[in-house]
Amino acid sequence: MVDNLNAWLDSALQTLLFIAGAPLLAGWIKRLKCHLQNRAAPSLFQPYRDLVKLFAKDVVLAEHASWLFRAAPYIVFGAMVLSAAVVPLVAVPLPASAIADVIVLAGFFALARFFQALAGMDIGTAFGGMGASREMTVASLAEPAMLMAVFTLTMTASTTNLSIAIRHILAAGLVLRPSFLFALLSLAMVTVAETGHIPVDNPATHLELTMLHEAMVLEYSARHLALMEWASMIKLMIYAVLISNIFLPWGIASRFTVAAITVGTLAVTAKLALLSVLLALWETVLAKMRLFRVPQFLGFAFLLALLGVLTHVILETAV
Amino acid sequence: MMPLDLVLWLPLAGVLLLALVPDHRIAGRINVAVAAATFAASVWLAWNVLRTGPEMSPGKLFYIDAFNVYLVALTAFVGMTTAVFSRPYMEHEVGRGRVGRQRMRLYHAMYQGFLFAMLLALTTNNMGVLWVAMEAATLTTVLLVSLYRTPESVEAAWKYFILCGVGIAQALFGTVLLYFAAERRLGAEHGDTLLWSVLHNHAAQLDPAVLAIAFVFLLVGYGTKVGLVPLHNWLPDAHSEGPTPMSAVLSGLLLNVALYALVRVKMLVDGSLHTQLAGHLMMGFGLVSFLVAGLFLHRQHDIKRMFSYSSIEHMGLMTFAFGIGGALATFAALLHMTVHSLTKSAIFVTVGHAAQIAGTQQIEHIRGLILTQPPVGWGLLAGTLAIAGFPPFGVFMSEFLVLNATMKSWPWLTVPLLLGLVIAFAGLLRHLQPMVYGIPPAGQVRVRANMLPVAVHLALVLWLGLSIPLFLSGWFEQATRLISGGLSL
Amino acid sequence: MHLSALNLYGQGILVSAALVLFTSFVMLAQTRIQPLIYAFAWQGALLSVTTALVALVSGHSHLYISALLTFGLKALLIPWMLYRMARRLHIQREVETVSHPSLIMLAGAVLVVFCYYVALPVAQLSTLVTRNTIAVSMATVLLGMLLMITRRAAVAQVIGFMSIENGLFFAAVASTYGMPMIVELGVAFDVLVAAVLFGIFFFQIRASIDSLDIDRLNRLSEKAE
Amino acid sequence: MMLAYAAVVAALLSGAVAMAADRFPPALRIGSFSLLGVSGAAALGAGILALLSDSRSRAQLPFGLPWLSWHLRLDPLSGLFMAMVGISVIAVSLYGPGYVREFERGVHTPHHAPSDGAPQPAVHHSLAALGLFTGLFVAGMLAVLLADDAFVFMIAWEIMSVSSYLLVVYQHHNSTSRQAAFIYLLLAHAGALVILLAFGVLAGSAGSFTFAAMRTAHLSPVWASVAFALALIGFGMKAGIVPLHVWLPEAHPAAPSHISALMSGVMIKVAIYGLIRFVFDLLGTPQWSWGLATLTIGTATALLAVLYAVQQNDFKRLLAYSSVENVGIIFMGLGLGMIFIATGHPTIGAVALLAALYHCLNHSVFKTLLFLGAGAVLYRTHERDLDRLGGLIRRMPHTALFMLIGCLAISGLPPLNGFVSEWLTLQAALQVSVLSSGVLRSIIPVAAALLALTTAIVTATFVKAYGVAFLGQARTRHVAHAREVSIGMRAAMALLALLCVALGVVPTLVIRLINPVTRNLLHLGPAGATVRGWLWLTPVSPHVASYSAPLVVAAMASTLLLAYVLLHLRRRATRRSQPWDCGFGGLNARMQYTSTAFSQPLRRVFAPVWRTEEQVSLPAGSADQASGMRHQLHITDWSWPALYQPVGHLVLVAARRVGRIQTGSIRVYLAYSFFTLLLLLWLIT
Repeated sequence: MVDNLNAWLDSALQTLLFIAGAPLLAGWIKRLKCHLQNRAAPSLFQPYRDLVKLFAKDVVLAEHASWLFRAAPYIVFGAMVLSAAVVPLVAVPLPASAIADVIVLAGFFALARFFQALAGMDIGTAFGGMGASREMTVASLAEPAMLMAVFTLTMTASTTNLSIAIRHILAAGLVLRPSFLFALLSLAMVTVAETGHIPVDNPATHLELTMLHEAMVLEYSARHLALMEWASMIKLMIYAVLISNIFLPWGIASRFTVAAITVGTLAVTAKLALLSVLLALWETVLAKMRLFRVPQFLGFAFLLALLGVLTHVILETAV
Repeated sequence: MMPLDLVLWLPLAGVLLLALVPDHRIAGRINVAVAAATFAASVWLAWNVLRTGPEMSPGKLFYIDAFNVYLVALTAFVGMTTAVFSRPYMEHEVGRGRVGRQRMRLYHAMYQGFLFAMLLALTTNNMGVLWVAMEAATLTTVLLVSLYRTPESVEAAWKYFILCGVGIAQALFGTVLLYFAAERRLGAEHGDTLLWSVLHNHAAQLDPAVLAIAFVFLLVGYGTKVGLVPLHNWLPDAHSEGPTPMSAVLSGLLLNVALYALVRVKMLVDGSLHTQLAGHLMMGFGLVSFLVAGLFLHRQHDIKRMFSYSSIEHMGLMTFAFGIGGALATFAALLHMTVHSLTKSAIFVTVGHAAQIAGTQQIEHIRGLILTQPPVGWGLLAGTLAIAGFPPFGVFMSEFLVLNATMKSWPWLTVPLLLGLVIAFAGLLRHLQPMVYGIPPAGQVRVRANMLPVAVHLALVLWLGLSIPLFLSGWFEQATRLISGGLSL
Repeated sequence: MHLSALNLYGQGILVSAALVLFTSFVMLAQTRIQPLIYAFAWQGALLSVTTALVALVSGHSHLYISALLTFGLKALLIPWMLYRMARRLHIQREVETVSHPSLIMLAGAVLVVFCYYVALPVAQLSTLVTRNTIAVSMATVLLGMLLMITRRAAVAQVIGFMSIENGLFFAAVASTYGMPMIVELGVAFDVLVAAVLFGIFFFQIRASIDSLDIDRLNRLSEKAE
Repeated sequence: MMLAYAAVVAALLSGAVAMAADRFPPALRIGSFSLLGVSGAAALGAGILALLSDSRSRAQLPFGLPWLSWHLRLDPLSGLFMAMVGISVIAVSLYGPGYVREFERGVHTPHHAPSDGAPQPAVHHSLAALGLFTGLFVAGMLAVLLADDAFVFMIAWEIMSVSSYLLVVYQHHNSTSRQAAFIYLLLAHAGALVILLAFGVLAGSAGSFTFAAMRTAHLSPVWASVAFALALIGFGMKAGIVPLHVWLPEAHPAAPSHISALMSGVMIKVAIYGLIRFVFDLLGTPQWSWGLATLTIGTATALLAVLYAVQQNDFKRLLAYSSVENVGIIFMGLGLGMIFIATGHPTIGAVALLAALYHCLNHSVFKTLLFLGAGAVLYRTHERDLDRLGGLIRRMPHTALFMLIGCLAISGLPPLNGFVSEWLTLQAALQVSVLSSGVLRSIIPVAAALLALTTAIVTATFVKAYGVAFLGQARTRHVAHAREVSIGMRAAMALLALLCVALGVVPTLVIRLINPVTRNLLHLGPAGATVRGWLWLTPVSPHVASYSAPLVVAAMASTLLLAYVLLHLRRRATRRSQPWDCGFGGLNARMQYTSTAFSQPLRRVFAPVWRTEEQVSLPAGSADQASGMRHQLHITDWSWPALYQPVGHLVLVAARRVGRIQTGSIRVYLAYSFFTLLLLLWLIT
C-alpha cells in the first residue's frame, strides 16, 4: 500500500517535472537553432520569461468571441497535462499510465486539437479557418501514423500500457527489431509535423499563408496565449520523450531509489538533449515544403508505421 | 339446393330486368340490389357447404366443393362491391357524355350477364357447360369493352373478341378430346362422361396420350383467358379501354375463373398422367408471364393498362404456384387468388376515380392525388403497396408462401422470382409515386368518389394478411387436399 | 383397318371429311370475299352431311338434330348474314392481296401432316370408323387459324374463326359421335351470338377507322415510341 | 414482456390518436407524442429488465398462418436494442411537439422550388399521416426486435420500411425527397426479399420458420455461407454498407428531422440487430471467412463514408454519411468478433462483439442528438446548407452546447462515449497475435490503421461542421436572427447529451449491463472487462490494457480547476476589441472560411475517391477579381454511375426489347398463340 502510494506520488512529481521541463526543452532547441544559424541566441530560459510575461498581461478578446474561445486554452492545456501524466519520463512503473493507455493518449491529443481548431474558427477570421482546416488535414494523417507507430511497440509488448510496455522492452535487453526502425522513423516524422516544425510548419513565422499552428492562436492574448504555447511545448516534449524512452529506454529508473531516479533523470535529459540537436540540425538543413506536399510526407510516415506493424506481425511473431 | 338456384337465377333475372329498365340511375340501384342479393345467396350456399361438405345438384349438372364455393362467394362479393362503385362512376361518365342512356342499359344488363356466366362457370360440373360459360363471359363483356366507341376501345374489343374466341375454341377442342378419352374408357352413357366429378373419379383410367394433347389445347385455350404470356395480348387493351368497373371485374374475376378452369383440368390430367407434365408447363408459362409482365410495367403511360399488366404478373405467379403443386404452393395460390382479386379490384376502383379527377388515364397528367383528394390518393398508395406484396397485407403472406414452396422444391427458381418481384415493384412505384405525391397541376378537380368498396376490400386483405380466419383456412385446406391429390399441410 | 373394310357409309364419311379439309384449303386460297363466304357455306353443308352419315352409321338419333342445327346455322344462317353484311359494306367484290399464297398452301399441307402425326396416338385408341378424322378436324382448326393469321380483311378473319368452329364440331362428331345435347346447344347458341356480335363489330370498326382492314387496328401496342 | 407489449401497443395508439390531428392539431402534439413517450419508456424499461434479469420470455399470438402463429421472444440481445429504441423514442417524443409546429403552419420552402416550377402556396401536409406513420414506424421497429419467427420478423421489418418510406416522402412537395424516397423504398424492398431468401435457406433445412427450429438446424458449410452472404447483403442494405448505402444519405436527410434521428439513430441499429441475430444466434458458430468479409466491408464502408461525409455541405447529409461510417465501425467490430470466435478465441471475440454492441448504443445516442440538433437549426433558420449558417453559438447557446457534446462524442474523443467503443474495437484488433493464420494477422492491423485514419477524419469532419455552423459569424440574415428553440426540444437534446457523457464516464457499468448479451450469444462473458471494479475498464486483462474514464475526468477537472484558479487569483479586466486578424481590418462574414474551403485540402489529398466537378470561373471585365470570381463544386458518389445506373439501364433496355413483342397487330398475336400451340403439341409427342 505504502509503495503504491509512493508510486502515485512519484507519478505526480514526474508529471510536474514534465510540465516544468517542457519550456526548457523548447528554449534549448531554439538556442541550438540560433547557434546553428549563427544568430545571437536568447537565453535558455527565455520561454519561461515569455510565459510569465503573458500570464501577467490583461486579456484582450475579440468582440464576438464565444465562451468556447475562452474555455479552449484550459481544455487544451489540461489535455496536454494529462497526456504528460501517462508518459513515463524518468521511471517505470508509472501507475498513472494505467489510467490511460497509448490509445487514450492519442485521444487526448485529438481532444486538444479539436478545441484548438474550434477556437481558431470561433472569431471567424480567414486565418483561423485556414489554420484549423490545415491543422485538421495534417492531423488526420499524422494521428493514425502515430498510433500505428506506437502499436508496433504495444504489439511487441502485447500491452497498450506504456509503462508496462517500456518495462517489457527494458527487460528484453538489446534486441534489434526491424519493425522498430520503421516505427522510429515514422514517429520522428509525425513529431515534426505534429509539433509544427520544418518542413511542415515553421514555428518562427507569422507569414500568413504558410502558418498552420500559429494561425489558430492568432487571436489569443495573455494567459490564454500562454496556456496554448505551453501546451504546445508540452506536446513537443511528450513526443520527444516517447521517442527516447520507447526506442532507447536504457537508464530509465525501474525502482524508486534515489539513485535510480537520478540516473533516470540524467539519462532522459541526455537523450532529450541529443534528440533536440538532431531536430535543430534537421530544421536548419531543410526548408519548409509546400502545404500540398505535406500529405505525401505524412502519407509516407503512415506507410512506414504500417510497415512497422506488418514487419512485426510477419517477421517477429512466432507462428 | 335452394341457395345454388338463387345464386344462378338472380343474376339471370337481373339481365332481363335491367335490359328493360330505361333510366340508368334506377338501373344502377337495381344492379347493386341484385348483386347484393346474389352475394347473400352465395354466402348462404357457402355456409351450407361449409356445414355439410360438397353438394351435387340433382341433375349432377352442378357440383359445389370447397374449391369453387369460396370462389363463388368471392365472385359474388367483388361483383357486389364493384356494382356499388359503378353506380356513381357511371353516372359521372354519363354526365361527361361519354356514354348514352341506351348503352347504359346494355351496360347494366351485360354486367349481370357477366356475373351469371362467371357463377355458372364456377358452379357447373360439366366441362362442356364450363366451356360454354367461359365463352359466354367473353360474349357478354366484349360489347362493354367497346362501350365508349372510341377507335381504341373498338380495336381493343375486336382483339379481345378474336383472341379470346380463338383461344376458347382451342379449349373446346381440348374438351372434345377429354370427352373422347372418357368415352373410350367409361362407355358411352351419354351426358355423364363429361361431368367433372365422373372424370375426376376415373381419371386414373383415362388415356395419357389423349389427355396430354387435350391438356395442351385446354392450356392454350383457358390460358389465353388467364392472360399467360404470349397469349396475353388482349388483356391490357381490354382492361385499359373498357369502363373501369369492367376492368375491375375482368381483373378480379374473369382471370380467376379462367385459372379455376385450368386447375380443374390440371387435376384431371395429373390423375391420368403420372408425369409432372401439366405442372411443368404451367410453371413455365407462369414464370414467363410473371417476368415479362414485370418488365412491361416499366413502359406504361396509361394507368389502367399498367395495372392490367400487374394482373398478368400476378396471374403468372398463381399459375406458377399451381404448377409447382404440393400442399404449400397450392394453399399459397388459393390465398393469392383471393387477395389478388380483392386488391386488384380495389385498385381499379381507385384508379377509376383518379382518372376522373385528372380527366385522363395518362399517367403523366395524374399528379399529387393526396393533395387533391386525399382518400383517393391514399387508397391508390395503399392498394399498390398491398399488391406489391408489402405486409401486413395478405398478398405478402401468399407471396411468402409461394417463395418458400419454391425454395423447398426448386431452390434456384427463387432467384428469377425475386428479380421479377423487384423489377415489377420498381415499375409500379416509379409510376405510382409521382401520381400520388407532389404538387397537383392546375385543373385537377375533386370528384364524387365512393371509397367504401376500396376500404372494405383493403380491410379484408389486411385481415387476411394478419390472420386467416379459421373457416377460410378450412376451405383452403380442403381445396388444397382436393387439388394436390390428398396432400395436406 | 383398310378402307375397303368399311361399308359405304363409312367410306362416305371419309370422303366428306376429305372434302371438308379441301374446303378449308379453298378458303385459304380464296382472296375474294364473296367466294370465301360460299366456300364457308359449303364447308358447313359438308359438315352437316357428315354428321347425318355418322348418325346413320352409329344410330345416335340426337346426331340428326345436330346435323340439322349445323345445316341451318353454318350452311345457311351465318353465311347469309355474312353475305348481307358484305353487300351492305360493299366489300363483297373486294380482293385482298395475300403475300406468298403458294407458301401458305405449302404451310397448310405441312400442317395436315403435323396434325396426322400428333393425332396418331389418339387415332390408334379409337375403334370408330371415323378415327382418322380426328387428324382432319385438328387440321381444319389449325387451317382456320392460319387463315385468320394470313388475312387482313375482318370478314375473312370471321370466316376463319367460324371454320375453326366447324373443325371443332367436326371433331366432336367424328371422334365421339357428338357431345352431350346440352353442350351442343350451348355451343350452337354461342356461335350464333358470336356471329351477331361480329356483325355489330363490322359496323363499329367501319365507323371508327372507316375500313375493315384490321391491320389498321394497331393503335394499342407496346412498341417503343 | 408485458412492458414490451405495452411499448408496441402505445406506439400503435399514438399513431391512431394522430389520425385526428388534421382536424385538431393538438392531438398530434399532445396526445400522440405523449403516447410515443410512454412507448419509449416502456421499451426502455422492458429492455433494461431483460438485460438485468438475463431472462428469455417467449409468447405466441394467435395471428398469422393457421399452422404458424406469431412467435415472440424477449432476450437480452433484443432487450439491448429495445433499450436503444426506447431512449431515442423518448427523446423524439420530447422533441416532436415543438418541431411539428412547423408543419402545422404549413411549409413554405424558400430554397426548394417545386419540380414543375408552378407557383407554390404553403403546402399543408397531413399531420395525421405524420403521426400515424411515426407510430407505425416505432411499432414496427419494436416488433422486429420481438420477433421469434421469420414470418413475424418479415412483417415487422416491412412495416418498418414502408412507414419510414412514407415519412421520408412526407415533405413530398420537393422533388428531391420524392427521388430519395423512391430509391429508398426500392432498395429496402429488394433488401427485404434478400433477407426473406436468407431465412428461406435456413428454414429449408430447419423445416420450420420459428427461430427456435433454425437454431437447431444444421446446414452444410456451403449453404451456411450462402445464407450468411444473403443476410449480409439484405441487412447491410438497410444498415447502409458501401456500396449498398446510396439510398441512406438521400433518404435520411429528406425526412423530418426527428424522423431522420430515428432512422439514423435507431433503424439502422435494427438492421444490425438483424445481422447479429442471424449470424451469431441462428447460424451458430461463424466461419472465419465471414468475419474477414465483414471486416473488409466494414473498413471500406467506414473510410469511404467518412471521406464522403467530410465533403458534404448539407448538415443532414453530412450526418447521414457519418451514420454510414459508424455502421462501418460496427461491422468491423462484428467482423473481428466472428474471426476470433471462429478461430477459437471466444473471450477476445466477446470483446469485439461487445465493442460493436457498445458502439451501436453510443451511435444511437449521439446520432439522435446530432440530428435533433440539426433539426433545431433547420427549424429556426430553414437552412441545411452549412455555408449559409454560422455564429449560432451566440444565438442558440444551449443547442450549441449540446451539439458540441455530440460532436465530441461522435469524434471519439475521451472521455465521451464514442471513444470507449472505438477503444474497445482497437483493443480487440490488437490481439491479432493470438491468431495463427498469417492472412488475418496481416490484414487486421491494416484494418486497425484504417480505423485510426477514419476516426481522425471524423474529427476533421465535425470540427468543420461545428465550426462553420456554430462558430464565426452568421452568413445569412435568417441565421443572424435565429432564436433558441423551445424548452421541450432543448430537453430532448439535453437528455441525450447527458447520456453521451454518462456512457462515456462509467463504461464499466454499461458493460456489466451488456454482458448478458454476449454471454448468451457465446455462452460466456468477457472475463476481465470489469474485474478491477467499476473504476477500471480492462477488456482483456488488467495487464494488457486498462482505461479509467472516471479518473481521467477527475484528473481533467482538477487540472482545469487548478489552472483556472491559479490564473484568476488576481482579478484582471478582460478587454473586448476588434479582432487582430494580422492587422487586416474590416472583418466581415464573407471573409470566413466556408465549409467547402475547409475540406479543400482533404479533397486534394484523397482526390480519386470522389467524382468532383470543380470549376472556377472568372467573368470577363469584372472590376475586382475577388468579387467576380465564382466557384462551383459538385461532389458525387462513385457508386451511382458504377453500380446503379447500369442496372437501371439494363432493366429499361430489357423492357424495351420485350415491348417489341406486342406489336399491336392482331394477326401477329394470333400467330403467337398458333405457334405456341404447335410448339406444345410438338413438345408432348
